[in-house]
Parts: sequence; structure tokens; C-alpha cells
Amino acid sequence: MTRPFPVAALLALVPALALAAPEPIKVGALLAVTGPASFLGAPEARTLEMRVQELNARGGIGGRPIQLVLKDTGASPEKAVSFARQLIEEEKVFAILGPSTSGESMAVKGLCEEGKTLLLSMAAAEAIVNPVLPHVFKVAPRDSFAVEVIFQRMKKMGITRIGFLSSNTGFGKGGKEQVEKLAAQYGITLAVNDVYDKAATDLTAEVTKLKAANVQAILNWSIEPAQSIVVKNARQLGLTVPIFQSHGFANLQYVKAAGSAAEGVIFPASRIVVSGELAAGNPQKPVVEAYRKGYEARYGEEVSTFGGHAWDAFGILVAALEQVGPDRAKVRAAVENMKGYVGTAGVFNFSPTDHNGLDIGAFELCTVKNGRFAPLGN
Amino acid sequence: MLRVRNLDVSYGPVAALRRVSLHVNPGEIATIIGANGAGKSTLLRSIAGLTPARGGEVLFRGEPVLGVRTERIVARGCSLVPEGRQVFATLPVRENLMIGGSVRVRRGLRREVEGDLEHVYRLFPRLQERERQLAGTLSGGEQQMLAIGRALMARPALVMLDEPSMGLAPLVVKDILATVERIAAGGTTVLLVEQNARSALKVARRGYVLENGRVVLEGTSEELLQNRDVQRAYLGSEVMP
Amino acid sequence: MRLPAPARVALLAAAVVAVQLATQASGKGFYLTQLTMTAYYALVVVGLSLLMGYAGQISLGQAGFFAIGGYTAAFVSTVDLSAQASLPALALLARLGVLVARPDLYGGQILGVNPWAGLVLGVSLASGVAFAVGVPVLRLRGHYLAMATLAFGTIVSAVVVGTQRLGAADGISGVPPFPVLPGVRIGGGSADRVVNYYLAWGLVALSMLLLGNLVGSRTGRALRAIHGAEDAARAMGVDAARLKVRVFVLAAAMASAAGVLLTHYVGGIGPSETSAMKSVRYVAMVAVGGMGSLWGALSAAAVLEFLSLRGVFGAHDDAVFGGILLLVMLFAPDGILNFRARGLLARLRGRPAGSGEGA
Amino acid sequence: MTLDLALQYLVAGLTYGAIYAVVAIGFNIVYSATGIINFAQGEFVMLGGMLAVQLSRSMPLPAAVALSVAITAAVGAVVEVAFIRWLGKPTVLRMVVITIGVSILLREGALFLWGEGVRSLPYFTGDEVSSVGILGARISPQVFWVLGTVALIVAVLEWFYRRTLLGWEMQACAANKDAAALCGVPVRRLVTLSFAMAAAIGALAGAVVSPITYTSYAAGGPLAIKGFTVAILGGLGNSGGAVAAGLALGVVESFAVSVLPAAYKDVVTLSLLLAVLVVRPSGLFASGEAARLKEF
Repeated sequence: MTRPFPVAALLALVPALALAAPEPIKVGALLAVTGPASFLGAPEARTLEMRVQELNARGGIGGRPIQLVLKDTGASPEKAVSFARQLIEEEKVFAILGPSTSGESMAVKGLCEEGKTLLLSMAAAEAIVNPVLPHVFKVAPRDSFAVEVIFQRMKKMGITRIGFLSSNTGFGKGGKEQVEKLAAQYGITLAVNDVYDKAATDLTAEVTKLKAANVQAILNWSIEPAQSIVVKNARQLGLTVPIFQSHGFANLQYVKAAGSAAEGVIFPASRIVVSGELAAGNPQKPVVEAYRKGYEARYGEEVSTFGGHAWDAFGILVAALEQVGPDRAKVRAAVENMKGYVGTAGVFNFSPTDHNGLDIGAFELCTVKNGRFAPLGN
Repeated sequence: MLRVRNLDVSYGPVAALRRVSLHVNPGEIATIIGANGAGKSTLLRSIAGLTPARGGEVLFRGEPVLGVRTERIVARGCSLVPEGRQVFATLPVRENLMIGGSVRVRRGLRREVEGDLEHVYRLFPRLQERERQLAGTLSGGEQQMLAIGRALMARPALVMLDEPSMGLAPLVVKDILATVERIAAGGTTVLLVEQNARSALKVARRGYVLENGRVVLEGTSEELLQNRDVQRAYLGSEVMP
Repeated sequence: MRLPAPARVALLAAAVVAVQLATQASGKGFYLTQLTMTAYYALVVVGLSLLMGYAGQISLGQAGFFAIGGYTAAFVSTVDLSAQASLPALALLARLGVLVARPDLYGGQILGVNPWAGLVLGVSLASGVAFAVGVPVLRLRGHYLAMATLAFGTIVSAVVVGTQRLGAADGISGVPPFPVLPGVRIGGGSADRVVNYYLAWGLVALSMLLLGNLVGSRTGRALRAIHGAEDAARAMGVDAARLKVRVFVLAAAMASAAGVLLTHYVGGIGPSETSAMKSVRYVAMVAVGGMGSLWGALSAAAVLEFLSLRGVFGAHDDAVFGGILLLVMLFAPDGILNFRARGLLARLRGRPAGSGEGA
Repeated sequence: MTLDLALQYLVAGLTYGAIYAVVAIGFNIVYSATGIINFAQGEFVMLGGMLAVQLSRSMPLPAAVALSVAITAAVGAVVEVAFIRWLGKPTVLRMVVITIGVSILLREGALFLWGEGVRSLPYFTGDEVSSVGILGARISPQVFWVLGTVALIVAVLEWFYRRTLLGWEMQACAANKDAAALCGVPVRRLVTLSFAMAAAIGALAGAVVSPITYTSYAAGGPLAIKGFTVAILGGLGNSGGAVAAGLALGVVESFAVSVLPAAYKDVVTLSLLLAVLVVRPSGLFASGEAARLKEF
């Protein structure tokens, strides 16, 4: 059983056959392509696949192509750990992009630190980079920013009493923690604070609870179809209060699923989802437009915030590689000191104490108008 | 009507029937007697297509039926009333009988099948009284009547009865056997398998003795009743279960 | 080839050593990581094989027991009690060795529970739950038992995902290594890799030896009698109900112990370990190895789990296990090792092959 | 709790409950004819929804739903012929494992075909926000479609099993295959038919609820567990019991949300299942002569 699997043996032959070609730079990716977090991992994997192909077509980095070693973790930490060891010790990858979820990121960050391999996580949890570990970075904006953007708006609208729902996933949990932590600071009471199952198919009973509690607004935090269900059920029940959603709503698929019920829903999003509406001078505009056009033409589906994280992680790595060449220590330092990198999630300004690099400006409040995303404005 | 030649059946490595040959003539009542475990039920199940045979030949009305599926054999006119009645306990009596006629309903003869119900009820008036009752709530004797009636609903040319007297009171057994004679008198051929050898040989014209999966004797009922071996082995111990 | 159990264990030990030497010689020491994880999963599968093959009882909730062990270990070893260290009760526990101080990832100091205490607690908890669930549930047969154990596993899963203290959907990470002996610790560090490999497979070999004895003993014969015909076994004076519960508890204890150790090895645990699909995978591996063949189950687990952990099946991991399960149950219900083409041909012709199956 | 709120919870509960009941009825149909619990039943519901969505892009809605039901029925029949028919008399253990394997393959097949995204049919009447007011409660018109479809399915099945020869034959197969064959009942064909029927009913339910609940490749599993719970609560093979148990469970779950954290909803349901399995495996509603005559 120690004999390598035939496929692995064949793969091992590939570099030997291509002896003449320049040696590729190996980049690992740990993504939850299938399983409960496939909403994150699948678009991330597609984005990476697209970018690697584009980059290699343009001649790679300094003539060396990028070889992507993608592992589907199915959102299992134990698989993430097994694959992370494989990527670090066997494949000797230059960096690891991912994992998609916070739980997996927490499970592998120690390994990457020990293996001195750069990790660019695409998950939201703040604990991934706080406290800071030298080799661990993340490109998804913090949940707390999303929460604060929402609470600021609520304060402006005079809302003090809300009903909060979240799903029992890592994403829902991350939002719940921040919402609970920050609510008091903005003078907001959580009249209802309920968690529902990610596979929930009807939330009328939960929404009824909100109605009974007479809330001034609804806030929902999830990435699953359930977020469209909340909206529909609320409108069917005749609840006309404003509905706020997390940045997980920034996926046109869900707006379509909720149909006319989605009109007027308010949510924070990275500029990617409203790229068409962005002012011509906005530095992010060319980046997000390029991503959107390339992705939508290739895969026939709308871009989402999450695929954007893969775009950013890959872009940051490539930028560092191009800047200092394929040297591990130099690349790590280059990322740590990178300033003003324009990505889909915002403008990244990393520092030795901030391995996320985004500020609250990463989010803009958006709304749904005529079935499309639009900036909310003031 | 029925001809069995050199039938071999085995369960795994254990042979249940060894080169069994017998025949049943049209219109007669034939019987197979033998001890518990002699292979009687296996023989009937094999003819009915429920237990696969290893070798040999079964001809029903001159056509081979080995390997043919049970419901097709029934459709050709060969019915088996299984050991232990096996009525459909959770269905009412009338529905049980209608299921018995399903081969004919499938041929578009629904009217006639409903008419056949009357025929069965004439044969077993008790069933008509209990028409709406669930079959599982009937007494043992009534269930046997239902099982026989159900088989007759297919209007078979040959009815095989597997131990109809099992577990029934002597008076009820007498009743059932009298009905078997009436059925034969109506033109249906009967193959009766019984442990209760004396009663069986009384109603049958010819008989076979099965021992350890082989036919060891055959003859008319009178011959068998007078045979020493039969007397010693089967008639003396008649009261035993 | 029928070898006595000790000879087989010796063969296993030889294979384990040979594999390690081979990986070292070829510079592929990294295979040992997945092989070590495989060993722990194999423990779950072997325990389940005893339950399914010998006692004839299905369990679709084995991942639940694994998770009880793993989560207990993760929970108790990651709580930091240094803030409460001055409490007299905690001081006493610290003196007894139940609490130990250790450094954390960022250079701080943590007062945590000794992993040995976590192991004892996790295995006892799982065994207790298995007993409480097993006594009533093992009276059920067939579909009812399958569904009851599936329901149990799903309850564990729902509780884990619904409980913030257990990390909800993120699970628990940062679980420290488990110092088993001076200089020997269960953990994922590269320096400990060879030791961990031998420790894990040594545990497997020991289990096989003990289970081999159990199967060959009177209890083993009684178990096989239960599988054959429960009523007949009961008539022979075998206390079927008690025996079944015991095997159920034993299988649960093995699963939970594997959960504890693997959690320390991996450094964390997540809700994916509780999923129904995990339980189904364990059943699949038992099926591939052949019900009632501990060595078959071990071989199947070793091969399949290893390939899966190396990501060979990619995004089709679940589909592969589903497909394997289906193929094995359709064409070789006695396991691949017992597969006979003749039987298959006979089945395809619509005749029962050999002795066939019981109802 | 005010009347309109109570009514709101009640209607929500009845909607979930009706869906559970339909899945349970699917289990019952196959169980009745074969004694098998088809763990892939939830996947038929998923297939019905996914196929209908796919087809509705190229044909009118009613045609799409009808065709999706027909295709799923065919899939059900194929599953029986390919994976079950030729096995003879397999052990229960083997059957459980095989149907689990089938369910995994159907799910993974759907993932391969349609990806991980969620889909739904348009509302049959009105749209996402339209609702009907009854005594202060607001109810989506699709809820009436769901309840009406479930009622229709139950009524047709009741007629089928009580009044038609085919229905009686199917029950005969369930009770005793050999005896049924001896009556000339084409046992094999009826078993295949039972799978096709169960698949068709599941598919119809899957299509009708999809505007409310959405569907995705993974939608089958959770529904199967709920459906099985209901089938057991109602007594396996007892479709009337399934409806009663389904509606009851739906309503209990719905009201449970008003007092319990919603995330523990399934724990309540499954604990109930375990308790019933242990205390009264014949189901809560099984009583009377028919139940006593069955074997457990």
C-alpha cells in the first residue's frame, strides 16, 4: 500500500517528460469544492482555474508557469490537514491558497507556520490572523466590518430593535459573534437572536417569531439558500420592515431565487457585485470589471464575493512573485509589506501587525433594484 | 394433465428430491403421502415454480413448466394452495378471493371473475358470511377454505393442495376433504399432499409414497392401503402430527 | 490461506515495519502522515466489522461515537484554566496531574486538562452513551436498527453544530499533542512522524490480536450463533441481548478512542467527522472487506482511507464510496476478498449460488 | 400568543408536515410492496424538483412538471430493475446498504449534472410576495398548491389501495410474495411499479414545493430522514398514519421554534424518533386489527 497510486506515478512522470520546459512554480489550493461549503469553494476553484490558465498563457512569471495543485477538502478539517501536509512536504508548494472556511483555516494555519509556507486564507474569521502568525494571511474582509457597516446605517435610520437570524454554518457563526459583540456599541437590541439549520427549507415559523417580537428591522447572516427564504417568508407574512443581509447575499443567484421579495434588501458587499455602477474614477473598477467579464463569459454564471477572494489571493501572490521572484522568504516579506494592492474585496494594505490588510471601506452598502444590485447611496 | 420426470431439487449441498417421477391424470384425485421432511412440499413448490429445480422435467398439459415464473404457471391453469394457508391477513375475505382471480381479470374477464365469487361462496357459505372481515381474523378452518377458494378463482385445471388438514380439528378436516371431492367432481383435477395418509387415500384414487426425496411406492389407493409397509409406516402412526 | 491470529498479527507488524523502511529509503517519509491517520480510522472500521460481521448488527451512527471521543478530547484539552488556577479544586487537580501547563502557539502559557484525562473521559462517555442507546435500540432489527443508529449519529451532529462551545460549524482547533510517554507524543509535528506511525499501527496490531482472541473464544462462537439465527442462539443458552450490547459498546469505545487520538494527531476536529456520510463510509469499508472478516475490514480501511486522505478521488470522494458500496453489495456481498466469479455468474443467471443467504 | 400568530405557525407547520407526509408515503409504498426501506426516497424528491426546473426552461410549467414526474418514475423503475430485482431474497442489511449507495450515486449524479447551485420553479400562482390573508395570518398561494397536491395524492392512493384490484395485489405482494405469485399476481412487475409510483409521488411533491423551499443536489438527505421519522411515527406501511404523523410533526416543529433555539429543531425530531422506535416501533397511530396482524 505504500506503492504510489498509478495516477500519482503518472503525474510524477509529467515533469520528467517536460524536462526542456522551465520548471513550474507550484501553488497549492485547499478549497471546499464539494460538501456543505461548496457555495464558497466551487466559485473559488473556478476562479483559480481561470486565472492560472490566463497567467500561463501570458507566459507565467518570469517565463515559469504556475502549476496549481488543487485539493477538494469537502470542508473537512481533517482532510484539510492531511492535504496541507501533502502540499507542504511532498509537493513543496510555494504557497497555499485557501482554505475556504474558518474551521479549516484554523486547523491548518499552525502547519503552514511550521512548514514556513505562505497561507492566504479565504475565510472570514478574525482569529485566523489575530494574533498574527508570520506566514498566515487572509484576504476575506473581517465579519466585523460588514456588521459595523450595517449597524452604522441602522443607527442613521433610527433602528434600535432588530430580529437577528443566522445559519448554523461557519459563516453564520462568524457573523453572529460580531453582531452580538457590536450591537450594544451601536445601541441596538437583539429582540430575537435565533440560529436555524443550514438545510432549512421554510423559515415561516422563525419569521413569525420576528413578527411577534415587533422588530424594526431584520438582519440575517448566512450564505445558503436560506437567506432567500427569509426574505420571501418575511414579505409573504406582510412584514414590511427593512431587511438587512450579510455580504453572503451578494450573489445574484439568491436574488433571483427570492424574486420580487428581494427588492429593497440592504447588504454590505465588495465593489465586485456593483462594478457596472461604480464611478469611472474608482480604482477598483477596472479590476472587478475584468474579473466579472472573464468569469461570466467562461462559466455562464454571475461572479460572487467569494470567487473574488480567490481572485485576490492569487493576485496578491502573483504580485509578490513578480516583485521579488520565487524566493519564499522574500515573497512572504513582500506580501507583509504590500500596500495599495487593488483587489475585488477592496484595497489591501498589509503590515506586520495586520495580515488582512482591508479596512471598513472594503464594504459598500448595496441594495436590490429591479432584480439587479445597486449601490445604496446615502 | 401433469407429468413429472426425474425431478432433482436441492437446497445447497443437501438433496431434497432425487429423480422423482409421477403423473396425474385428468379429472382424478391423486395423492402424495410421506413423513414430515420427505420432500412433499418441495415437490409441489417446485412444480409451481417457487423452488428452482436442478434437473428433470415437469410437463403440464404437455408443456414444460420448469423455469417458468409462478404467475405464468398459474395463468396456464395450475394452482397451488400452499402449506399453512398463507391468506392475506390484512385484506378482507372478498379482496383475497378477487386477487385469486387476477390472472383472469388481466385477460379482460372481470365480469366472469365476479361471477366466480358466487361459485366459491356456494362451495363455502361461511366465506360469504365473513365477506367483509379481514382474513387474518378467520379461524384456521375458514382460512383453509379461503385459501382453497382463492386458488379456485383462477379456474385452474389442476389444484395442488399442500397439507390442507394441518392443524385443524378432525371434524373440520372431514369437511375440507368433502369439499375437495366436490371440487374434483366439478371437473378439476386435484393433487393432494397429506401427512394424514388414511384420509388422503380415502378421497384419492391413486397415490405415491415419498421417502427421503424419492418415490418409493405408487399404486391405487386400495393397493397402498393394503401394503404392509404403508400400514406400518403411515397408517399406524396416523394420530401423530 | 488460513493463518492463526498471532501469525497474522506478526505479518501485519512485519508489513508495518517494511512500509516504514521503504518510505524512509525512498525519501517518501511524508506518506506516514496519511498512513497514521488511516490507522486510526481503521480502528473504527475494525470495531464496526465486529459489530456488523460477527454480531450481525448494523450501525449507521459510528461517526457519532468517533465524534464523542474526538470532541471530548478537543474540548477538555483546549480550555484554558490559567485564570482560575488559584481555585483550590483546580490546584488539587493540577497536583494530581489532571491539569497540565503547556505553551500555546503564540508563546503564551495555558493551563489545560491532561490528554490522558481526556482519553479516559472521551472513551467512558462514548461507552456510556453506547450502553444507554444500545440496550433499547439493539432489540430492534433490520431497518429499524439502521434508522435508529442513523438518528443517533444525526443527533450528535446536530448538537455539535448547534453548540457554540464546541465551535459550532468551525469545530475546535488548536488541540495540543498528547504526551503518551516521555519523549513520545501523539501530534502532527514532523519530528514525531515515525513515532506516531508506529504508535498508531501498534495500536491496530494490538487490537487485532485482542479481537482475534475474542472471535476465537466462546464469546466469538456465541456471536456467530447470534448472527446465524438469533432465536436458535437464544435457545442454546446464549444471552443474545447482553452480548450484542457488549459488542456495540466495544465498537463504540474503539471508535471514540480513535476519535480522541486522531484529534490530537490532527490538532482539531470539525463537524464533518459527525456526518452521516462518514458513518456510511465506515459501513462501506466493512462491506468491502467482507462482513465478518476483521482482516478484510482492516485491509479495506487501510487501502480506501489512505487513498481518500491523499485526495486521489478528488471531488468524487463521496461518489467513489457510494459506488464501491453499491458494487460490493450487489456483486460480492461477502466482501471482495471472498468474491467468486462463479457465484456471480450463477447469480446473473438468476439462480441462487451456493448456499445463498438467510432471509 | 395571539390567534393570528398561532394560525401562522399552524399553517407553516402544516406546509412542512405535508411535505414530510409525502416523503413518508413514498417510503410506505415501497415498503409495503417489498419490505424494503428505500433510503433513496429523498433523492426522488430532489430529482423531481431539479428536473422540473431544467425542463421548465424549454416548455410550459405543467408540461415540465408532468414530464419530470414521468422521468423520475422511470428512474425509480430503473433503480429497482438494476439494483434490486435480480438479487433474489437479500438480507435486510444488504438492502439497507444498497439503497444508501443508490442515494449517494443519485445525489452525486445531480451534483455532476447541475452543480452546487440552488434552483426553484416559479410560483404556480402569484409570486414570491403575494399572500392570502386568513384571520390575520398571511399565507402564500403556493402553500395551497402544496396542501392540495398532498391531499390529492393521499386521496388517489386511498382509492387505489381500497378499491382497485391492482391495489389489493400490491398489498398481497407486501404481505407474502410467494402466496401472491401463487394467485397469479405478477410480483416482479408490481415491485417495479411500486418503485415507480413512490418515485413519481416524491417527484411531484419535489416540484410543487420547490418554489417555497428551493432544491439543490443535496436536498434529498434531510427530507429522507424527516420522511422516515414520519413513516415510523405513523406506522410503516400505514399511509393514513403517515399523513397524521407528518402534519403533527410539522406543527410540533413549527411551534417548537417559538420556544427553542431553531438549530435544535432536528434534535427534538430525531429524539422523538428514537423514543418511538424504542417504546413503540409499530408507530403512534398503528392500532386496530390491521396493525395486530402485521409482523414487526
